[in-house]
Amino acid sequence: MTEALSLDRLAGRVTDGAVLALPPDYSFVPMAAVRALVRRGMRDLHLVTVPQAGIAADLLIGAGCVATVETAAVSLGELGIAPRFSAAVESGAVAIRDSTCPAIHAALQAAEKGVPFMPLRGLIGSDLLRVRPDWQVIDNPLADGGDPIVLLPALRPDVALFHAPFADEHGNVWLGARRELVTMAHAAKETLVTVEEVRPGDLLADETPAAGTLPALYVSALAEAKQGAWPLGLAGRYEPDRAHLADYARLAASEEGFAAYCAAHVTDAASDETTAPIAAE
Amino acid sequence: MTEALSLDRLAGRVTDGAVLALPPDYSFVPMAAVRALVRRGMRDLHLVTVPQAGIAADLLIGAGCVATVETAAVSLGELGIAPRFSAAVESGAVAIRDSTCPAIHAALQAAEKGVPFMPLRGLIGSDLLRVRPDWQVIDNPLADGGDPIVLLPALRPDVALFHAPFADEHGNVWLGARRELVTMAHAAKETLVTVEEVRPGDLLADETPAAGTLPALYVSALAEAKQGAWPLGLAGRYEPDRAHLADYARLAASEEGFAAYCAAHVTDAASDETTAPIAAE
Amino acid sequence: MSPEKTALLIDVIAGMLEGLGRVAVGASSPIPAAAAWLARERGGGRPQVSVLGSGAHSDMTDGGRELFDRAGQGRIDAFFLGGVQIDGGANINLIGTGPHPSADKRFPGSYGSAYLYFVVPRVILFRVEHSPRTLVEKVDFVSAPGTSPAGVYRPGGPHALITGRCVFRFDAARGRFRLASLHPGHSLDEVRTATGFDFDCADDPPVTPAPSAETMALIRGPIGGNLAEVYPRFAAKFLGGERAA
Amino acid sequence: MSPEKTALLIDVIAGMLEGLGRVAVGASSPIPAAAAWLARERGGGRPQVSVLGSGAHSDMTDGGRELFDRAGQGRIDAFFLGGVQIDGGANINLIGTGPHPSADKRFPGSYGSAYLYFVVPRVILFRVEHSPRTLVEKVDFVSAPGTSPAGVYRPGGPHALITGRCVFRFDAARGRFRLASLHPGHSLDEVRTATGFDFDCADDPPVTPAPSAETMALIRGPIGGNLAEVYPRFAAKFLGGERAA
Repeated sequence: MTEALSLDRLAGRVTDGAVLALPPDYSFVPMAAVRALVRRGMRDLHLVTVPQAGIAADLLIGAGCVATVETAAVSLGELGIAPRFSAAVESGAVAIRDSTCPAIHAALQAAEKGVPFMPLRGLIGSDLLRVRPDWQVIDNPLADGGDPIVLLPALRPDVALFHAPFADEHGNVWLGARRELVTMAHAAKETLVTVEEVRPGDLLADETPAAGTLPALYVSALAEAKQGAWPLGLAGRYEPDRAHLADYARLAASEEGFAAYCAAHVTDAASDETTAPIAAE
Repeated sequence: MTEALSLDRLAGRVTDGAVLALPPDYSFVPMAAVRALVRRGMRDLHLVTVPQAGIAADLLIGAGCVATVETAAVSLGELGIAPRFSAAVESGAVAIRDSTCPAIHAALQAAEKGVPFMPLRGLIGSDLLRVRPDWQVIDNPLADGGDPIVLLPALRPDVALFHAPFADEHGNVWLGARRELVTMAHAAKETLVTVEEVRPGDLLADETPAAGTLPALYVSALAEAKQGAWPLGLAGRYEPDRAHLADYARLAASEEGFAAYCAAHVTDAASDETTAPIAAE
Repeated sequence: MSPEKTALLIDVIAGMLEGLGRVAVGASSPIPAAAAWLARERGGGRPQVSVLGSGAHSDMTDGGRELFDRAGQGRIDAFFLGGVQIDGGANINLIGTGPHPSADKRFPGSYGSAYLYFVVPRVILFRVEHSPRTLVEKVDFVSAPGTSPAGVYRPGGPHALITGRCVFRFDAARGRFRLASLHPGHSLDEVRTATGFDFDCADDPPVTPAPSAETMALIRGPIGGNLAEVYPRFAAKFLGGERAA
Repeated sequence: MSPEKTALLIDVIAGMLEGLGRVAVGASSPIPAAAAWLARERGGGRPQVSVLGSGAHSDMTDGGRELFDRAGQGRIDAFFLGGVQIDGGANINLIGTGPHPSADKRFPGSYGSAYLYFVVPRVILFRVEHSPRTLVEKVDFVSAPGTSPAGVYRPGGPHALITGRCVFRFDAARGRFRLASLHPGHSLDEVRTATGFDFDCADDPPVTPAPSAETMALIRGPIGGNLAEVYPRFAAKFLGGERAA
């Protein structure tokens, strides 16, 4: 069942070399947990962005935690390219497994359904097929021939990690319409979640919140992290800290600037001090 | 966009010979609309139960509306076999396409994703493969050989039909955690929905109801039908009419009894008289 | 069926769920559901139990496919299946008797059996009626096979068959049932006569132990409460007025 | 870019969405979003518009995959793509310049282009920067190809390319762009010099018409309101203090 941990102990459930799935920038990004991973000096992570990512991936890459990035895109959005990501790909410091958004969704759905692959239309003629030898073109066995289609192998992360507005005392996590996180959790071996707060009661007991709830069955461990998505926003709760994000984009443009950013905002756990272990059930 | 119709006109959107998807007995069954279909004398329907059905399918089959039933099971649950279904299969009056629950879900997901097939584990060695020549066993192209797996063709209903607790004035329909209906609607060419009531406002404007809402984009037409699931229940709103269902099970055991049941409860639209057209937007 | 026999079946099934992490129970299955709840009471909350179609006792929020997806993910350790016919190779038939499609007697259909039987590690077959009509030499239609050839993906399969007369364990290597115990009041000869298939058996099979007083208290207490909520008609018959809805 | 040019681009794109049923717009795409809203205003509510990552302006409730599933279902009639490089065959590159994987200059990645370009009937390419650096003879990496051989499932593809200098239409049969109009103040010679690929062209191409007063009123009114809500920084720059957040 769901364990209640401190932020640091939650981060400690991720092991070096793990296949770690992270949400897109618009969706419940676990920034406090990402900083905790950096502080723990993680190495050789295989990041899977579902399907794209921003500062969370850039921070982990810049800090040297990542060996491989599997992604449809890493970018800072309006603030431009993700500088540590781009630099690391250019220098070969990280291996890049380029993908495309629906392929990442479909490959996670394959793992969710316990099937070894999922077909996907499109893709044929894209150089992605050239750089993804694990994707295979077959002739659609259900057609009369001459209908090529791509099969994507199932993608089963070791760990799905995200931040949610709240959980209940049983470990059920409210995700609203962010169902890419539901699929991530179904597909992953372990799911680690930080939340703004733990509320009393049972989210599954009432049909309205239940519709947006990930059952505790899938949640390996929970930690409370107030403002846990900061400097990103949490839709309907707090806005992105745009000034801070712009600072990040500016500083991370150089290795030195990135180191200065980390020294100021990541290395010292005090920046996530509002984070306290929640009471165990 | 979503049209607002009377119950009878909604039923009129289903044409003879259509592939019609219906929900399981525990999930928002459109009984008032099913009676309207019987009154309209529908013929040659290809019923798809998602993944199983009860009295709704039995009624349509008994009334001669159905040519083919594609199903994982048709039963009256605690009340035993579905008598008109069993009789029609035994006599050959309907063609049966036997399936299994996850195959129906997966084939609808294939249509939802716009792919021609979906793989599914299991099945091999089941006689279902013998009676479903449209299901094909291939050797998993991503393995090293010797890993047989079944491919199911995408299942794209002409019409998905169900009953929901409420819709908003824009045609967004609240389905809660009944996501098999979301997939049905995504997969189907048209979706027809009856609702207990139409509420003012926008279900998508607030994140909590939005999580359980089918966007109007998928909803071709809506009709109001108070107690529209009766004699089945609507979870959290009204209980099944168990005495009536037991009467049905008893009467439907014979053709004559079934005719008497229809004369008393189906043929006369007055039984669904509470049903009024809702105001158009 | 007598309340004593019902309690015995609940108890013997619960014993097979001990130590598991997660158990799912199909719709309209009060005895397996009661067994799963009993195992959970005894295990201090483990196994986690999902009862389908039971409102508050379900914890699924991804629609009807979630049960099957969970099973495919390896998140369901035990499930229950029945059968119009079950044969000596643990093949099960939920479709009907006679030739397909125009059965002599058509039953509802295969439900999820053709999938779950392959992927759930411990599938418990449960059929109270134990007669040559239900336990046959060869099923008329294989909804789901008891065993699979090498190479077929099959992490799961049959574990045992519990009937109103006895308990069989399934030996996957031999592809045969072995009589594990006779319920009190039933004899080996009677079981042989009532069984349409050949099975393995010790000369003097043990008797299925009756539920302890402690177990009976749990069944009458918290388990009965759950039953009354989810299966009121069953609970009223089984537990009498004390638990009638 | 001047507010006049921005309004021109919004207007010309909106014209390409007329009569369509459903248009989706990717994240961080204020000009395409404004064009879609403008088309909707003019069409009396049609096309229906989904703007990704925009909170209240999104109508998706099935997670990040819903856009792609909708497109695969044929429920999206038009979408927008850009490109680090776009070549004369309408191949687009969103990954970067130089060899893969260690690009000379790495950009974010292919996003959903390798799928949407195939299944959305009317894909509008939009890239303000019109230079030999962006419009190249041959892209360094094909994120998504402009055309596909017979037999490849491809109900969709490129419709037009709008830049800061002109409008190209794509001729799928010839696999080439054709200059459709030059924006006011830009010449054919200038466009030829700025374009790295060969394209078809009439001798005297028309000028992209400036937005009407009515269109400008819509852009300053309801469209500006939507922009201010979803893209406050863009709206402030484009529309000035009157719409600043």
